[in-house]
Amino acid sequence: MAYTTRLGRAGEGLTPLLSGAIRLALPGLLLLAAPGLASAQEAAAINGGDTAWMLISTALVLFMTAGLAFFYGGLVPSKNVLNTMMMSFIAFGFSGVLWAVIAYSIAFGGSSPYIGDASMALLNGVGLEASGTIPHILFMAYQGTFAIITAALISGAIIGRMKFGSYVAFISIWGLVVYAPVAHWVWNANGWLFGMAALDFAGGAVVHVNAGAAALAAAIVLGPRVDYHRRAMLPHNVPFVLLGAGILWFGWMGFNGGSALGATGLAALGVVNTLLAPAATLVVWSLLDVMFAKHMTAVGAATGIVVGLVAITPAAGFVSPMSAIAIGALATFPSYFILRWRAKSRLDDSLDVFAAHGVGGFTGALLTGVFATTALNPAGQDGLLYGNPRQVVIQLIAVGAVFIYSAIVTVVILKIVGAFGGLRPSADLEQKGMDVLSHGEEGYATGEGAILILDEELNGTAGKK
Amino acid sequence: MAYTTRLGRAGEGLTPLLSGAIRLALPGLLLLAAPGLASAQEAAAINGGDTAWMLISTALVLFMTAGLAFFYGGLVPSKNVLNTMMMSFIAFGFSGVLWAVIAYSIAFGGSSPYIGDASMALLNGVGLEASGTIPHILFMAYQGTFAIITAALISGAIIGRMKFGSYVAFISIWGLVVYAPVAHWVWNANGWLFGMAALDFAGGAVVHVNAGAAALAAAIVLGPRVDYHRRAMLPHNVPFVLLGAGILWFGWMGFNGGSALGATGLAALGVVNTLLAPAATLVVWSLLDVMFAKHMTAVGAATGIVVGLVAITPAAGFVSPMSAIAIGALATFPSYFILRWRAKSRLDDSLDVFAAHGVGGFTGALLTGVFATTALNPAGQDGLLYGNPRQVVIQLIAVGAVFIYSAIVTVVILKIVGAFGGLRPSADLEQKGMDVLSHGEEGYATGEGAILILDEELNGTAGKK
Amino acid sequence: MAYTTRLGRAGEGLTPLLSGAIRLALPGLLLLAAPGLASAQEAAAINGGDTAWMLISTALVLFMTAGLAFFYGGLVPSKNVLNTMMMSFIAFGFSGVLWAVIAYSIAFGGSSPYIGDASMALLNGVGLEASGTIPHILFMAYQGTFAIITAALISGAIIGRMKFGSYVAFISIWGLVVYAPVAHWVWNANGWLFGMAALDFAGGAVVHVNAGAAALAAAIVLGPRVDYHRRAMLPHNVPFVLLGAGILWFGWMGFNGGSALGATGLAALGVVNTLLAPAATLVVWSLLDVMFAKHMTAVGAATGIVVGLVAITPAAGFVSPMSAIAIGALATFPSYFILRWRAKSRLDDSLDVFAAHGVGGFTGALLTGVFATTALNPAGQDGLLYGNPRQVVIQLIAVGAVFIYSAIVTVVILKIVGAFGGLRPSADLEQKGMDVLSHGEEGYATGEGAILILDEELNGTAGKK
Amino acid sequence: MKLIKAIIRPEKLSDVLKALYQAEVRGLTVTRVQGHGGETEEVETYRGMSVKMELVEKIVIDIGVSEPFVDVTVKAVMNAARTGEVGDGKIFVLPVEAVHRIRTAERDSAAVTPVA
Amino acid sequence: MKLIKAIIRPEKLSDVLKALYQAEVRGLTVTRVQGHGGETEEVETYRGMSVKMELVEKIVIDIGVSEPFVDVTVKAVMNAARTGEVGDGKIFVLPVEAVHRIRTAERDSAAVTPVA
Amino acid sequence: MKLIKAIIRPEKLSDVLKALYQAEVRGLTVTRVQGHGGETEEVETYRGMSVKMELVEKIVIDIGVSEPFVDVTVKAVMNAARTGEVGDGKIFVLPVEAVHRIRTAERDSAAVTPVA
Ligand SMILES: Nc1ncnc2c1ncn2[C@@H]1O[C@H](COP(=O)(O)OP(=O)(O)O)[C@@H](O)[C@H]1O
Ligand SMILES: Nc1ncnc2c1ncn2[C@@H]1O[C@H](COP(=O)(O)OP(=O)(O)O)[C@@H](O)[C@H]1O
Ligand SMILES: Nc1ncnc2c1ncn2[C@@H]1O[C@H](COP(=O)(O)OP(=O)(O)O)[C@@H](O)[C@H]1O
Repeated sequence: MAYTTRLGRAGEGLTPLLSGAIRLALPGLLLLAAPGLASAQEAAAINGGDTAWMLISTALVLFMTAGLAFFYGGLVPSKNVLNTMMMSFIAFGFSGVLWAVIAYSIAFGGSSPYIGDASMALLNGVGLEASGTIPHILFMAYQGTFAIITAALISGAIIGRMKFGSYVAFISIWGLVVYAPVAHWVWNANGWLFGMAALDFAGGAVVHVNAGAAALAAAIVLGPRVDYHRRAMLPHNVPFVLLGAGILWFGWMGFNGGSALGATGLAALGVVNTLLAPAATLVVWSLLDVMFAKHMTAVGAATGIVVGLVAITPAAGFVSPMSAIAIGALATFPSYFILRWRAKSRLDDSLDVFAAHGVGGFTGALLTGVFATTALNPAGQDGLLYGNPRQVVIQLIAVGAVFIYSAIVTVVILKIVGAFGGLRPSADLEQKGMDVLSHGEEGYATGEGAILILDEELNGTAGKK
Repeated sequence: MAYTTRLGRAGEGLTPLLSGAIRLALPGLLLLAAPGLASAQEAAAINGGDTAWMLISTALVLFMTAGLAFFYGGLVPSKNVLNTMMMSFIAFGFSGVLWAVIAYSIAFGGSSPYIGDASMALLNGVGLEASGTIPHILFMAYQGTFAIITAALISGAIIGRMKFGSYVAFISIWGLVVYAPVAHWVWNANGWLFGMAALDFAGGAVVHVNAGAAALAAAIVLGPRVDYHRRAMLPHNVPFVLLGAGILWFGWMGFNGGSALGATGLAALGVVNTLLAPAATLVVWSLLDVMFAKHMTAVGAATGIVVGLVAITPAAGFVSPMSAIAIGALATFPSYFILRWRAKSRLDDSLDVFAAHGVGGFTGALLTGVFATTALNPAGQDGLLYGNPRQVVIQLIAVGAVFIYSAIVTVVILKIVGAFGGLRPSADLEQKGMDVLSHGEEGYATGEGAILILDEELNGTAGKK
Repeated sequence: MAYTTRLGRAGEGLTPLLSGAIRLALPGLLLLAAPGLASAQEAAAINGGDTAWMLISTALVLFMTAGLAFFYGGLVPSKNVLNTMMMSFIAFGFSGVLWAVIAYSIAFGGSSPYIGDASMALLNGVGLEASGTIPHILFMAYQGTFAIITAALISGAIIGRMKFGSYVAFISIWGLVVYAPVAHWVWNANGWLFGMAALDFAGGAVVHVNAGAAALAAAIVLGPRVDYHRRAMLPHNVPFVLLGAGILWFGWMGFNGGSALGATGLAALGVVNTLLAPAATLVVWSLLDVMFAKHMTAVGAATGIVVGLVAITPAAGFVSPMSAIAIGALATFPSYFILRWRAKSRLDDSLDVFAAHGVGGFTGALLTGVFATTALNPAGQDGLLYGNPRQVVIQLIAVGAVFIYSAIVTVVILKIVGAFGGLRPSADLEQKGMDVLSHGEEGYATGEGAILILDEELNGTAGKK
Repeated sequence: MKLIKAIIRPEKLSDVLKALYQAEVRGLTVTRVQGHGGETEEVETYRGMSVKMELVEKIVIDIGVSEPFVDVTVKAVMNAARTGEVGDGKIFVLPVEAVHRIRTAERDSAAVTPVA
Repeated sequence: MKLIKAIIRPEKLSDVLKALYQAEVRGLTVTRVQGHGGETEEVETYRGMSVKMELVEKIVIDIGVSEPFVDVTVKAVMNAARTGEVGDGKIFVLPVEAVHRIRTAERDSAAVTPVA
Repeated sequence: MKLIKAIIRPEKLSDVLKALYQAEVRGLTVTRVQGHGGETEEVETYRGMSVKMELVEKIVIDIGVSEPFVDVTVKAVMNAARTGEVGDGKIFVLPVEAVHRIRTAERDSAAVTPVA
């Protein structure tokens, strides 16, 4: 599509035209090593401005997962705060290492439309050479930060009731068999959704619909917490929720802006839309809150910001700023009402990952097919409003395929992991809280009545336990 | 002035010379579209390094408003923490959307010396074309983050005692009739203060004196909280105050450094001065604290850092690093003592927005007129120490005009808003705390005795309420 | 070594080759002003992309010290939270101002192999001219942020039991007589360790071994807290510890990536390694925690991340990403077990600065000598695995020299400061907590029973006290 | 008049409150406390330092009742708070000489009878 | 000896403390608690989940006094803590068998008389 | 049965707990409180506003014991909690009419005897 012809027509002036739909193809192409392309690549030297922006974008997306830990951690009771935060932090380790070891190659290697290969396992052949206009390893690391946060996002659905070891095993496997292949479909030049010209600038489908589907599946497989609907689960620290939302918004500038893979007009478009869309969502969400909750709530404001960020993610590099405001405003409604329904339903998706990320990403992807315009991004597509209704269908197929695959495979993985280690702790332990029981710590210890013990004692006591 | 002649003398090597006094003129000029200039503009292509720096600077200034929410939120009792933080967060939404819709055009459009026009309403004509060396929309967004935080700054004067709906209405109107015109005066090529060659690199007058004046006016119009001087208002979470100060300092690098509008020597000067000036203020503030409070206080350290950041804002791109240290040190005194006096006065500017931002910005603007040198920034002016005493007078006129206009119009807006929705909640509600009453939430809920209710019940109870 | 010859062979294409071992030489060389070099310097113009990256890197490293305040502050009881956080924040002021006044010149001035001179005191001759490809003042400021955090790191060893004034005096002097000279040894072109071609990309020796040695010495000189081993010291806010770890990791991207002094492939290598090494440490640390603490602990995760960041610091620009994973994994063991031993020992290095930074930096420096390869960084050296066992010895000499010098001089400074102001408060005051006693504040005041007083009363009461 | 002081498990609070409303008890005061008794102690580890937690989170409910209400109240709490595991808690019944309702200056049983 | 246990509104604490000092009461102990009584309950909403808050923040003041002081103390609290709205709280007067001052091992009334 | 209410310094808690175990006292309940007495008050300053802190952190230990245990318990606390400085605290001994162990419905002394 667009891109290859473009390259055919000389690899010149590539960066400004890079689009979500094509950008991630580059490393893939590198491996194809079709001579013509290869040389075109060699031609493209590393650009300082682009590299500077991608360096900081990588740091920004990394920081987002810490922000997510606070967004989630503030929403749970204090007895579960560490368990909740650790579910995000541990992804830095396991998902991060696995990405370099093999997942990157599964996502961006190979020429199959469905899955990559092991050609770049252990970062084989991933060095300082240019991928587009930035070093290839930087591209790899930037993508790695996406893999980390996507895994962490799922945890919101099952916080406070999953064995930690099983959780770690689950997200590790999930990153390899769900995230990496889905990224391959959408972002690799050979991916089948990529081939359909589905638009997903920064991961509306790959990250958010994907995580939302996995969250929904996980919430159903694990079932509700023991006292669900018997006892209210209140946020123990709303300022932490706001801190998380603030860090997420800040980092999302690198998430959406960095998806231009350079310090280009496209990156500017991504950043501007990432500023305006959530602002619009925040306004509409607040007004809905006044109507339905009688107040503008702080938790609502934080939630609205995240929903707006999710919704603009697939569109950020394809739509105009005023369209971004429209997308942010429109995307509020489905998430808001599904979230309200969920609270009363039997579905204990505890932190509403499905309503915020699944539904938000879905809405955003569809609206991308409505508002996209090649006037701003020639390498993208025109949407419904610009005379191309077909794009909406393509978008629907893309998110639908990702949703179904992610949900089904998530169930399978959880069943397998459950068969080995089990998924849930005993009911009474769950009620006492996960922090002490699965981490041996308290979030806010006062030290009263805490007696230091020597190791021999410890083993004694531990035995008693 | 300087700038046009400069352009006359060929538009070459513009970026390194861009200065606070001229930089923001560019978009305005774009609209004037005087052919000579226009072509000079077309000539100036988008620069990757400059764009990279402005992308991250936009993200940094956005992050500052979240930091402000913590700086303010930590200083209030826990019963008001969410109300206080929401006063910052809600500005993201309303001020952010309004900026794109119309305020940007009011600030940077038109050719009148006093106010812009609607030529860029709905971002009409604001696209990916170059403004200076960065995309025009990026310039618009960067300026938008300034509008957001300026509105949020005001809230510190009236926290814990203003109806939230009226507050939202107030800052929305204020952004249109106070912030935007004042920005036009100072930063638009046709602005009357700009024409006087008043120096305001990153918003000492536009942001800080402006917010400080509005805060003073608001504190007077609303009057003191019900138990002012009867009951001490203690900071419920000083670590949050330090977190806010840390985030503000971090973000301020983009606030002052980004005001160079490029990754230039001028940006470096801005960043270096933004590092050194607050460091000097922190040292002097701590020593004054030892003398007057018998201890180096943490709240004092956080306050000192902010005062130093405010003071260097107008000067950052015009003075040498050693001058920055001098400005930071000198600016400590007026703010420190006015803040001490205020605590004992009848003026309930609860979080001392006037003392920190109004006075700090005033001092900084004057000292800019003292220490500025064209040796470092040829597009700036020389100050008193460099043989140009007149500059001090110009600075005085600039901050004076901004202060008077902002204070008066703020009073008018509040009177009008008050006439519709009222400004203050009933005294007993105010004492119970704003979080539960105007947001229906607690900052730190324990969940004890919290009973889940179905909607029908809810309406029942709510009726009772 | 490598570098000068390189410059001999035309100063062109310098940036991509800049390495930790040579980069910091530039300003030093500027002063040598050997005509050939000087002109080579003039030749090297300021580069926008490089400057953009260094601007944000400076902001990132500045932010790290705020992160450190939370990492440390969360680990202490709430009665000491402000005192602990202030020990980091006050470094912004005193260490920051002193850096510009004289320390920068001591570190990077002069031609002696052991110490700089006063040639750049008061930033004399430090202006907008290029140092490498960025403005000289920016280089100065970037280095200043390192001096600030290194001083703050030491505080972890003595929190909760040092007179604040004496602490301020200590770190101020320490920055001049320990940090600056050590930086000169390692990073100035004339430094004796630099001359030995010791590799320290971003400060494994200069920052971490240096701070670790000072911490060990300080812990011994001050002795254990009064109730050490009688009463458990529990972290009062583990989420703060995780916040600190998150901010540190985020900022460390500028710490290690920025040490390339440009937006180059080398910076990308630094950032990628800074992502992967701590990820590996986090994995191994968690597994060790399961074996020895029976749980994956959150405090352990945060600690592991920091240890991994420390270990990769000296190596970041010299080793491959897979080597970074190896270094991160291997560096876990010594720190983990020394930390466990320390907890039971007589050594009250309260927050384990020695185990995390001293030992972690030591391990990292040695492993740099094992894994370094000129294939990725021609200006570096080959390590043991690449046929140059000698490098390990050089690394050993470097860290050994830094450790011994830092430890000895730290003892001397503390003895002198102690002779004047004393080091420890009285035992009962220490037990009551440092916040109220040395800062006159509480971290989390509730306001119950707080009575406002007028100044005359105050003096009265204070007298009584 | 008596003051009933019930020490219970935090996770049982909602059940106990429900039971008390059914027993027509309308006024009570709740305090978060920490208790020590026969329960096995948790062990926590922070950076290699292990601590035994000798105190467990508990809740105290203070209820002022007039004689006739004592037994029903005690029974209500007892049944609602029981799990059968060590750690269920205790109920203390203390004598009271006088009770005043601050709002109305009513005394004794009048002071604790439901408002509505 | 008696132990006076007053449950009051948090916002009234400073007034009550002032009143007690004027009544020459020098020693007391304050506890943050949550109460349930006749007050209408706040409703809070978090992400579409509505909860009724059945407990309201209150403060308990414990004051050990010798007989002669009982009435003045009760009166002082009663007047300072009253707003007239439901929720003002209660005062319980409990009998005490012995009071010891830890510092001096003094007993009973001696143990509670002002130090100065 | 008696209820011993000891108000002590927070920093003395661990010592008192130790002393109580040695005195064979196995069950107790701890509450964080704030006290006012003869101690000199701290002055804190926030942004030029100075406040006198009239309340000091204290800990209350409630111990239900049968008559024979009263004296040993009081003594144990008294010795362990004393520093000799103003602020050491008080011990109140209150009469108790009944004690119930929720888990077993045992009454009075049976309800407070160690489980093991
Ligand atoms: N003698 C006592 N005095 C005061 N409180 C007590 C006493 N004994 C137990 N408690 C409280 O009751 C709680 C449960 O007591 P415990 O002995 O552990 O279980 P059980 O009552 O089921 O035997 C303790 O945590 C403590 O708070
Ligand atoms: N019977 C009781 N036992 C213990 N505490 C009570 C009792 N009744 C009321 N309280 C306490 O007094 C507070 C106020 O009581 P409430 O009935 O709401 O108002 P009022 O005392 O004005 O009628 C309650 O929140 C609760 O803390
Ligand atoms: N009359 C009293 N009633 C209740 N608590 C008291 C009383 N007097 C003192 N206390 C408590 O005991 C603590 C110490 O008392 P204080 O008079 O300061 O020292 P001392 O007991 O050594 O004379 C106070 O902080 C308060 O909590």
